[in-house]
Amino acid sequence: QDKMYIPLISKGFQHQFWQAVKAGADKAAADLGVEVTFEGPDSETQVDRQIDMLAAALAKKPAAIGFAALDSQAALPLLQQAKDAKIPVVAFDSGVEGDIPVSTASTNNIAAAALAADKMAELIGDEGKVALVVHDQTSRTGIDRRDGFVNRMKEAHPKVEIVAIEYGEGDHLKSTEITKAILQANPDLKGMFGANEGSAIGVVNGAKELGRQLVIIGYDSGAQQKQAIRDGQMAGAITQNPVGIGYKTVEAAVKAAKGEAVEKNIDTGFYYYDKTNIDQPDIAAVLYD
Amino acid sequence: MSATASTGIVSMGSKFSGAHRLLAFASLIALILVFSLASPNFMQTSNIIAILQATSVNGVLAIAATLVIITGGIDLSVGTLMTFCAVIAGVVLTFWGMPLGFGVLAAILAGAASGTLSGTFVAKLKIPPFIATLGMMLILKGLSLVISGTRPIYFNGTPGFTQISQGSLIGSVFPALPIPNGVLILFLVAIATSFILERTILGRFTFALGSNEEAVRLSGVNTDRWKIAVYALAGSICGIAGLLISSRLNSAQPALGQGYELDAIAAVVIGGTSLSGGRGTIIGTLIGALIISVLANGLRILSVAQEWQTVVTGSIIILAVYTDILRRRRL
Amino acid sequence: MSATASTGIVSMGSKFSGAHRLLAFASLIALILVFSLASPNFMQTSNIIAILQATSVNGVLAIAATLVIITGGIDLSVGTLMTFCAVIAGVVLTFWGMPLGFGVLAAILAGAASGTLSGTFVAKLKIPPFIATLGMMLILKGLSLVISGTRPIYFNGTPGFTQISQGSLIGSVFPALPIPNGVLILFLVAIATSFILERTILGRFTFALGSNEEAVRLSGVNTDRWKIAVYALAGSICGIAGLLISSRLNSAQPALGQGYELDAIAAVVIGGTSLSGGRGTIIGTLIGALIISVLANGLRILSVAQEWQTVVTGSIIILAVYTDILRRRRL
Amino acid sequence: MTALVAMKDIEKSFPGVRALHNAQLDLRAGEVHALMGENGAGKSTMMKILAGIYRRDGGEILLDGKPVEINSPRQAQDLGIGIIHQELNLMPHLTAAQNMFIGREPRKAAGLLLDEARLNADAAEIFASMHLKLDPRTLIDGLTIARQQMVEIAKALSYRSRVLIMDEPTAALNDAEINELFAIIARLKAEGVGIVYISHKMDELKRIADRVTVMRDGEYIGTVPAADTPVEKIISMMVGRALTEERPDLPDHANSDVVLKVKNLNRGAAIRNVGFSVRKGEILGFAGLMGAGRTEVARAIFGADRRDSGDIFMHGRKVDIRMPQDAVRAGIGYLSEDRKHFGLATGMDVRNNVVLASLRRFAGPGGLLREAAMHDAASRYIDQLAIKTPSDRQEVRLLSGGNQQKIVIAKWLLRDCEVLIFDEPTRGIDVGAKNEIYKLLNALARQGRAIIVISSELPEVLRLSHRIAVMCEGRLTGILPGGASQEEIMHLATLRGEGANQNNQPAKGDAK
Ligand SMILES: Nc1ncnc2c1ncn2[C@@H]1O[C@H](COP(=O)(O)OP(=O)(O)OP(=O)(O)O)[C@@H](O)[C@H]1O
Ligand SMILES: Nc1ncnc2c1ncn2[C@@H]1O[C@H](COP(=O)(O)OP(=O)(O)OP(=O)(O)O)[C@@H](O)[C@H]1O
Ligand SMILES: O[C@@H]1[C@H](O)[C@H](O)CO[C@H]1O
Ligand SMILES: [Mg+2]
Ligand SMILES: [Mg+2]
Repeated sequence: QDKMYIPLISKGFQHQFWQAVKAGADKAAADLGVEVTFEGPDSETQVDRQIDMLAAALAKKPAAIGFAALDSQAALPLLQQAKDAKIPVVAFDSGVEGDIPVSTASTNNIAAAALAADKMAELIGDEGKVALVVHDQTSRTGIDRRDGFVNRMKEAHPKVEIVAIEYGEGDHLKSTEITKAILQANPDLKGMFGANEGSAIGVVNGAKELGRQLVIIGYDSGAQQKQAIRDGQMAGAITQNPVGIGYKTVEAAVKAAKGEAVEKNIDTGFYYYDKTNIDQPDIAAVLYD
Repeated sequence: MSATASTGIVSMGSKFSGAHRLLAFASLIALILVFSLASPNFMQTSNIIAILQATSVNGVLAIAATLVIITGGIDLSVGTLMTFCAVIAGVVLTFWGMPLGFGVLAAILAGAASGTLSGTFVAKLKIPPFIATLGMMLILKGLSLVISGTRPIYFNGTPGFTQISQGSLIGSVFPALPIPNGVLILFLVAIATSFILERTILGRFTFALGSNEEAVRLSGVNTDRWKIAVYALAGSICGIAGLLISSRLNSAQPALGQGYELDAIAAVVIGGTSLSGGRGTIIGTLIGALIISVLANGLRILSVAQEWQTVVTGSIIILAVYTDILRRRRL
Repeated sequence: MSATASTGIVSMGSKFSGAHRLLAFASLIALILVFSLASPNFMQTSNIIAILQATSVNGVLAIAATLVIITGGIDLSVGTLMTFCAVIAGVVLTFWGMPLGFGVLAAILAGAASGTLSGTFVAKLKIPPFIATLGMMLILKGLSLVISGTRPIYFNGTPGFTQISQGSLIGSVFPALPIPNGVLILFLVAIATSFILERTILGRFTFALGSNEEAVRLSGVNTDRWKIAVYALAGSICGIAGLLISSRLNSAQPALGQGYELDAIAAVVIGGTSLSGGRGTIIGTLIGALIISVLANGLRILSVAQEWQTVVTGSIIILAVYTDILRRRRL
Repeated sequence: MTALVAMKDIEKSFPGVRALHNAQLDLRAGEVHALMGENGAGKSTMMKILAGIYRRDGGEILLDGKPVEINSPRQAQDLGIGIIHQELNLMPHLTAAQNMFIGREPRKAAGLLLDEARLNADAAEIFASMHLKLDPRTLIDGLTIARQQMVEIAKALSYRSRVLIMDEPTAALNDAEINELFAIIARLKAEGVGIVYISHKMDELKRIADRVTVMRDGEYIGTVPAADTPVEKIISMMVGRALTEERPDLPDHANSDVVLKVKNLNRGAAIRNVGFSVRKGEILGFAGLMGAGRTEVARAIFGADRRDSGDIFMHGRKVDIRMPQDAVRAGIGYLSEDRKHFGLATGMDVRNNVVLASLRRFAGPGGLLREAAMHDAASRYIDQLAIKTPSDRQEVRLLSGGNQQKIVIAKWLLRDCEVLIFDEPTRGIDVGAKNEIYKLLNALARQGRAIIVISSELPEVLRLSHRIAVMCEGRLTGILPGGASQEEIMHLATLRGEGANQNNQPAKGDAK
């Protein structure tokens, strides 16, 4: 065997976020001289499809596996199988519950969304109506970002009222229509939070099409979101460090495969960015197009 | 064959097609009424326009699907073909920097080419339409990702591009009616397709193929060629949908599209077109598409919890079609 | 009507149905051969088992869909019904803490009940199957979310539950063959359904309804009742699928399911069952489902880039069906 | 004696059509009661009411003198009323036996399982009683219309009904099968079954009918004894006037140009080395028993089926026909014997079916259709062929069987081909209209068309044909001159074996 092989099974594939993770993984692969593949189901609901991908990855007898579980419990038997076969598992994105992963490179989505809530409250004067467009009602990231935002508002900003939470599958067009209906139903809405890239762009589009001014906070990056922030249509957004997640995941996997010690938790961090800091090098480094 | 059971009903409907067409609006009108009464925010110009605009992409896709369904086929590729055409427009306009007109042309031609291919699979190779267009759906989905480099393609270099869907020609003439071009295009496509279906030889063969293809063939007609033509026309209409959606999002999103076929086909069937072919109208499809968007919009305006929205939408779709069936039976 | 064109070919096929059935495996065998040659990791017990395991859920769903499709209908609700049944099992086992058997029964009964409802919509209210089951698909999707509280329900309180799919009865007898129960159940369901289709009156009516419903009705048969029975049987099979998937995931995932109907129907059609009804086999459907999972697994094993996997899958589905058509034509 | 069935003052309307008005019929046990009338007179509608398929608008039905309500096919069956429908009602994907016993399958294992062996045995028994050589396990799909019709008859017999309605059972049958059917009818009669018999073949009346009831425009005209009522009288009751029969003219075409020439045509076992030619102005009849291969020959010439070998010449020039469109372009039209599957787009209206083969002619620039011209064309044939329809916008599916057949004819007349192949053109067509069609074919011939008529009715072949080609088992066994006798034809039609092959020699009487 010439090159070490490390498959990454993610939660998605086509979203820009996942493509950025993939880019980071590919970069690490090049730097470290290993072979990496990257795969994920079409939607974050398809728990069993992800399991099938994991099974195929195991069949290839990899040196290590990177895994972003849609549902940790569901993956347990296969993870156990990996452990039995002495294939180290590195968890990434929102992690894998349990003690199987040798390392976890993830974002704390709850804290990140709470930060978004704080920023929102600040920008609307700590009172008024806000709404959320979330990408998924049942996936870990969707739940964490929704709850992180909502709970933080309840606790720290009691005068902010959340009037609507809708889910748009991260589909730009659906999220646009959802936003327009929410704005229509709430003429006095002051702010909206879009919980991933597609949702955030949908919120921007919807507000623009209805000609409404409001405070929009997004999540993730992408060319359109960065542009919206520069243009002032979006107040700011949370970004994770997807490229870093991908890179660190592969890095940890390689180490673990070689039997070297790895950090149990790699916090890849999250950041709030807006017009003022978007071009700062440390922020620009974690944004993607 | 299985269509026989329902023939009695359908035939009577067609006799009173004038009255029936009017009545087909009934479910739609009823929905609009209910929502208007339930929320003052529903019946507002801005919301009506929002609903129409939300209908535009699905409406155009549904019109494409209607054509294929009338021939007795099905087209599962409409959604990913739309995306593919959007990506092609992106390549021509953004990657190659060519002028707007070329992008528009390229999208429509890409649609026609893909439709021709699907049509050839179905007509010449006798592959069941479900399989041919399922295969095309996957192929086009993959190709969109490959061609775009799995990245959205933005149209910032072509400022006029967003006007295709978001500008308002009507609004520039009648400022009180700021109807976006996307909606205008939907209606123009509907009128043109309706015209083709009702008045031209292509339209006549579309129905004839769905009614009894073998009889048409034995009448000395080159059925393959006409069938391919129908798929090609449907494809080019998907190209228009591709332009509409990418203009609206100011980007070709290569990952989007799968799943859209179901909404499109649903609009067609809600609109009274029979999946066994030979029967259907564009106006019905338009109504079907409107029912879907009114429902989505209205339930959101009423702040119904999303999981319940789904339940209610499912129930109302069944109810709307049932009401339509009852009405036709009574005629 | 449009089916007439193909009767010549198909009828000849059925003349040689023995040979043909054997040959229908050809595409599958070819795929397996290619993948085995291309990668040493493909042809391994563990991977074969992974493929079979991956087929089990889609296979069972496809069997359910086959029944409805043979009647000339379509069932878009198989995926969300599966989930709904899984959620019901979750409610009975986890929320109410009842013993395993009750959960199993509840899932299957929920499936049968939902199937009965769809069947009633189709048979009694004459709602086109596409619409009736589209409506049901949405209703069930919403209800699963409502009932589960939009959260997965875990079966940690019922340790035996994961055994339904993941245990291995066969393996406990023949340790060299650790075939998971999920796969065993798939084959049992296939055998039972095949038996019902070929040997019982319900099966006879399933084919008869799809072949010419009017003729059956004119023969004095209560077609409605039989049609409802077919949908109910299909529904209870979806209940089994619900048990399989939730046992495999040790959880009822309430949001999963939509989109699965397409894979199931694709397996049916790849397996040679005609969407116009009257014709179809369970063995064909099994082969269709296997083709889909072998393809997915093999392309992954070969580390084909995901966007290209889609393109290749689409092309091979078209090719496989075309090969089958050519072979039948030649016979 | 009280009638077995009495239908009185029956009324029935469909949207835009009054199908029955004051219609009546009484049927005795052990009689064959012929129900006669032109196409669209309401015969089938009347019988569908008796069989529980349609609900009557008015009037009453008495069974054994007692009023009954018949609301479903099931109820009719329970009352002992069976029907053989005019249009076949079979499940093409099921076998003959499965079709016959649908809903009444013998069971085993406490009723849980189908007893397929007994099902097939029961069917085989009925086939045997009909002298029908048919494997009960054959799929309906693979059977010719004639054999499908025999299955329908077998199915009806299996019910052992007291009242048996036969709606044009012989339309698709040849003489041998008709004889078999009549023998069965005689047996049933002896058992006391009452039979309503609908047919447009006048010669059958004298052979089997006891009484005849005539309908016209949905109304009862009268009931007469079959034996001592002249056929002319019945016809005039049907059409409301006397019909004059035109004597066939047998012009000599020996010197006319050969328009169509077929050489060495082969297709599997169905067509073996068939060759013939047709001249300008000539009507060439094709006779033969069921399955002789006449339809196969026509379809092969027309390009509807592929052929293994064989050349087709038009005016001496070889034409390459691979698809029907090639044939039509070369000037050959083919009217199929199976109108429902191959002739009509039944879901479309009369107008569009009439113009279906000529649609391009009605398309202007941009493919725009000239509806007014289409309407004119359709109306012309509605008049000429007396097609009974409320308008040219009526869906073809809603017309009576005979009127549907006329539409297929109209389609090919409008297309105006040089060579026209008519396969069973008068199937299900009433006497009056038949006469019109014969006149029309003669007129077409006089205008210089070359015409091939395939017919299973010998009188029709004899009456129309200038020459008669006879086939047996895929071979052309001879070509007879127009005046040939029935015996000569039957001789050639049963000439089996290799010796019968004409081996591409011009058959007797064929133009040199
Ligand atoms: N379902 C229907 N809807 C509308 N009109 C109908 C329907 N069924 C029959 N008709 C009309 O009723 C009239 C009587 O038709 P019917 O089929 O009883 O005639 P018929 O005497 O059997 O003719 P044929 O000899 O051609 O079979 C015809 O004008 C026909 O077009
Ligand atoms: N679609 C078909 N599939 C299989 N066999 C067929 C089919 N059509 C015809 N045949 C067979 O081909 C042979 C020739 O049939 P064909 O219909 O040409 O005879 P014909 O002389 O026209 O007699 P008919 O009076 O029955 O029309 C018969 O043995 C028939 O059973
Ligand atoms: O963080 C990622 C991205 O936001 C993606 O859009 C959805 O899945 C999450 O895990
Ligand atoms: Mg009749
Ligand atoms: Mg014939």
